[in-house]
Amino acid sequence: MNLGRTVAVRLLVFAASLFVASMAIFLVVNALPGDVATAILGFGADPASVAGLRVRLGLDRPLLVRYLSWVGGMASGDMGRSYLTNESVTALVAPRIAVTAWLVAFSMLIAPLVALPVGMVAAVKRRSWQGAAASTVSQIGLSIPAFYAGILLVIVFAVGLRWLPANGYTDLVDAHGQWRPVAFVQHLVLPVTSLVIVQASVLTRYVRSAFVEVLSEDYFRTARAVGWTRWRALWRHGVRNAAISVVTVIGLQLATLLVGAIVVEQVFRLPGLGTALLSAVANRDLIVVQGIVMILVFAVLVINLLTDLSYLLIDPRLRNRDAR
Amino acid sequence: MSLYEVSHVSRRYGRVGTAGSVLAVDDVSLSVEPGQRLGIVGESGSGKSTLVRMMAALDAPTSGEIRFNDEVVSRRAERDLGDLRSSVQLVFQDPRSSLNPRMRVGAIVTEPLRSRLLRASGQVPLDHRARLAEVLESVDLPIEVADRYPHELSGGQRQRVAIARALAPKPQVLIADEPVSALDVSVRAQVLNLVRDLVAAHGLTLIMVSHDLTVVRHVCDSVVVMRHGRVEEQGPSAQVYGEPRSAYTRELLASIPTFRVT
Amino acid sequence: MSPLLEVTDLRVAFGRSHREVVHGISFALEPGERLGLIGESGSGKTVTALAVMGLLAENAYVSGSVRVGGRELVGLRDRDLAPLRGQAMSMVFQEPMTALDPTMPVGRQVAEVLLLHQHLGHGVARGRVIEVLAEVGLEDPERVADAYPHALSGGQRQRVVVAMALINRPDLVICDEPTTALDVTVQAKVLNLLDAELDAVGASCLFISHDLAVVSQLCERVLVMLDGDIVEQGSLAQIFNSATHPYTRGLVATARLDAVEPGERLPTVEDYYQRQVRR
Amino acid sequence: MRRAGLWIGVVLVAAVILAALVSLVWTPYNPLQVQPTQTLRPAGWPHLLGTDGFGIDILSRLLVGARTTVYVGVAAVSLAALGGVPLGVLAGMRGGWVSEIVLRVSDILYAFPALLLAILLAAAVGASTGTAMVAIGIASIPAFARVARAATLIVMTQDYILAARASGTSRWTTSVRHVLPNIAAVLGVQASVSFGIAILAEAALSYLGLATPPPTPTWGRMLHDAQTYIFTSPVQALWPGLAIALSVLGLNLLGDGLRDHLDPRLREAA
Repeated sequence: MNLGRTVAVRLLVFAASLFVASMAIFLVVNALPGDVATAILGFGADPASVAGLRVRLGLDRPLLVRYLSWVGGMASGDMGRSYLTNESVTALVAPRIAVTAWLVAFSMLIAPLVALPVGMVAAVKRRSWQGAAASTVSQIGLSIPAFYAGILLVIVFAVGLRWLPANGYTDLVDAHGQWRPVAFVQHLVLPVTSLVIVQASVLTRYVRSAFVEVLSEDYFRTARAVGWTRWRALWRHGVRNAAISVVTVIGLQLATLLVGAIVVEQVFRLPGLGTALLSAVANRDLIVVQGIVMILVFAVLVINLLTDLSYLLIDPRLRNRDAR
Repeated sequence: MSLYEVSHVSRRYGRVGTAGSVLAVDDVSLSVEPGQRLGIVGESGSGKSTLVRMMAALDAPTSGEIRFNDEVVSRRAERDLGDLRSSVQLVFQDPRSSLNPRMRVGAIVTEPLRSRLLRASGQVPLDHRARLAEVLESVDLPIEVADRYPHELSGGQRQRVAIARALAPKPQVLIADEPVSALDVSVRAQVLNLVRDLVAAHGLTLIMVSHDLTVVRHVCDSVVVMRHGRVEEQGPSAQVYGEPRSAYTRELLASIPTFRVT
Repeated sequence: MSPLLEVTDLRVAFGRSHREVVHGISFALEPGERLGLIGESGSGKTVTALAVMGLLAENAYVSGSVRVGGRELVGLRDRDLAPLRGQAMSMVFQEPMTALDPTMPVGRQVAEVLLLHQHLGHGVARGRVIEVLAEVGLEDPERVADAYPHALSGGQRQRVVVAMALINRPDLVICDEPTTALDVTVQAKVLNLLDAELDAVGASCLFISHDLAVVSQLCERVLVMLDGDIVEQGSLAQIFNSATHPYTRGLVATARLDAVEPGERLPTVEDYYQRQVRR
Repeated sequence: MRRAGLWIGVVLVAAVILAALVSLVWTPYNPLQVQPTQTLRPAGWPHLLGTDGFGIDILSRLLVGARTTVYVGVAAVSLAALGGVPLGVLAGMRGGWVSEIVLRVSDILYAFPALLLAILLAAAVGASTGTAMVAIGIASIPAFARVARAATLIVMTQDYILAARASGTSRWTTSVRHVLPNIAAVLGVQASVSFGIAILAEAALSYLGLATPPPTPTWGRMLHDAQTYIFTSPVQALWPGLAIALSVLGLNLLGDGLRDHLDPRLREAA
């Protein structure tokens, strides 16, 4: 069945992309000028201790060998050891993934819930004031940086109304095994809102243009000619056709969402991957930087793969040939 | 010696056996004499457009050979096609698509004259301004049109600009691919009359592709009927329209809606 | 007997500038009668058809009166007009390749039209769909019903659209250039199909085309539209032999290519009628 | 209504560019001079927007900040266009494996938003305006490549391309005289949208301290510094954020305005 072949091709492309991405990350971090050991010990350090550090960190081995051992290790979950604390990167990073994951997951869930109805109204009522209002709001939302939205929310809800904490994070299940849902949500409301403002605005524009296109299609006019009202025709025949283009955007948007999360984590002092990544950059702990960036890129490539595969479920035309 | 010799030409799209594989042109042979007005008719998917694009070396046959002025032009390197390109010019179906919207009419019409390949072939007029005025006049367009953009002209005028472009390098052969199908009925007759006058005045050889059999009967002196990439029937117009040999041609002619005035 | 479709002083304008495209046209259609609407692109013939069906874009301003089966349609809300469409009146469009929803099997799209206007079980509906697909001349209607639009040819898709338009036995069927995009052999078959099915259902038909010969296959009476006005109305014989308006005479002369000796100069519309707008 | 959006866009973008140019020659106060006695003064006179935690006039820092924003934005978009457009046009005109490679590479690059690239570069060679500009530029290449390819594919289906070939016009001349002029408008839309994205990225980077190092004022850095006084004088944080949002809004409105003047066929490529 051709579907199997198409899926196989997509998996192959995913693996190749992952491999190329890992090579790019490794090369940028390790091949560029500037010696890690001197950076860590400071420029005044004497050459002997610098050379000793290089051996201990295995930096003296040829580039290819170091790359292969890094990738080999990753396959079994070992991403190497921190240059600073010698702690396993995986152990250091694992607890922080959950924080970023919650932030991104909530945003990816809520943004479409907001964008779909607003986008449809913006499309269907594009000639009346409701459509114009929806478009303008999404236009403004698009222009606000996520961290600025975060700061504004803090000023209003934390400083002003004092309803929510300005920053900090409480895990769903704290160290003593206690369930802390209220504190957990309280700490996530503002960060997720600031991400959703931007994400929902971006999605609204794509949903709007997808539905505007559907509204101009001949099959939509046929649907109305056989007796569906404008809105019911949109639900019966518009949504599935528009979903094809909207799904693409959700995939593409994950990369920008992850970036937004990294920045928002700093605004609200959330102990997520972003915070870990930035402190690793500050301390020149390059093996940690490599590891975290690899995780983030891996997440984006997985989502892109899932988006591609979901194409096949929605659009019957693609099922029998690998058309992009 | 014929102007065009097409022998056993086939064109397949997609590799044999794969899902999308289709044989657009299947073992077609025909010849075109100087001054002949050949009509190629057939329904969509009959391969008529693919055939003439191969004759104009815009597409290469999978097998078989096309000779123009006794030189092989199928599967020939672009830089060696100077003679063919300067002697054979095309008019396409939809003037909204065959004229570059970002170019003035003057630049569009004289573009062939600026092509290095055609200049090298030595058969192309060198004085562009004079040639521009000449060809615009021969298609009944005022010289002021040269500074206008295509979107400022009507459908009929745009098709005349396309014809002027085809005439600019003084070709021997004019290939018209559905030249009037995209035009309004009222403009169709004007363009057909223009084509007829130009072919007669310049002694051109005409190859016209159309799905409209009545248009071809009016303009062409000989016809090739194509179906699923093959030649169903070919011969002088009077014979093919008068006593068609193939059942398909008969069905085609019978399908043409006639004026049923009760 | 009161006419089935009665259009009085229909005006249609678009956009903020109220650019008028149809300038107050009037005509009537008796039950079971077939009326041809001839005109070139930009004559307003499609806008007229869409105005009757109430399918014009929102920025369209429609005035005058359109009465179908005695009911006034101009001014009705989409909610009130929708039940009539596909039931009392239906429409066949020009481009079969894009007329069907690419993500839904063809059979389900035909069944939708049925279930929208009649309360039937899915089993009964499926049977009725197969029946009507066979009626419009589709071999192996079972396979066609389960197929997606992209798997069917242009001719097959247009037959499905005709099936959708006729399945609820409407009183009025509007056809907007239904065979223009089809090959001449397929066109002949679809025109015969329409001729037979319209009689079988007893529906009247407003048939729009730029091609006089095609219209003469189905209609007894013809309206000629030019730049948003009806310039002439009459029976086929009147239009072909004794048209009063110069534009009509020009259209008839230039359409009859076969009446001219091959190679001779063709008559053009301009020989009969000078237009202000450059064509 | 659409026309109003375009004009607001033009006004906003012009204001930002004007601010950047003016700051080269004049600012109300010295944007780098710390005045311990003048810290956190409210908006009013003589400091129109008040002073920050270091006692520096906020308006002056905003004007100089505009310079970095415009400079990084223009450089990044130019780098992205120079990198992406030729690739996109080549992929659109040649198709086949060339087109496939361009698509695959841009897919991978999509997984590296500007911020991640900048983080990698900062870790490897240290953060600077240059690394931010290069990171944002490279991260925007796929957007230009995709749009150029999509628009070129549409242009290549037009008969005037076939007509050019039929009269012996070379592939290079065809790309310059026929393809580029017809996709220029689409690229214009992409440029304004990418400029907006570049401003957001530069602001995020300087907020995180991964772009232009202090003391050069940048809007992102000002926002970061203002956050420390969020409880005592929250108003301070409004101005730099507003400057960022308004310039991005201006560019997006400009992009929308241009998109409406596109040839309908090309509109879906934008």
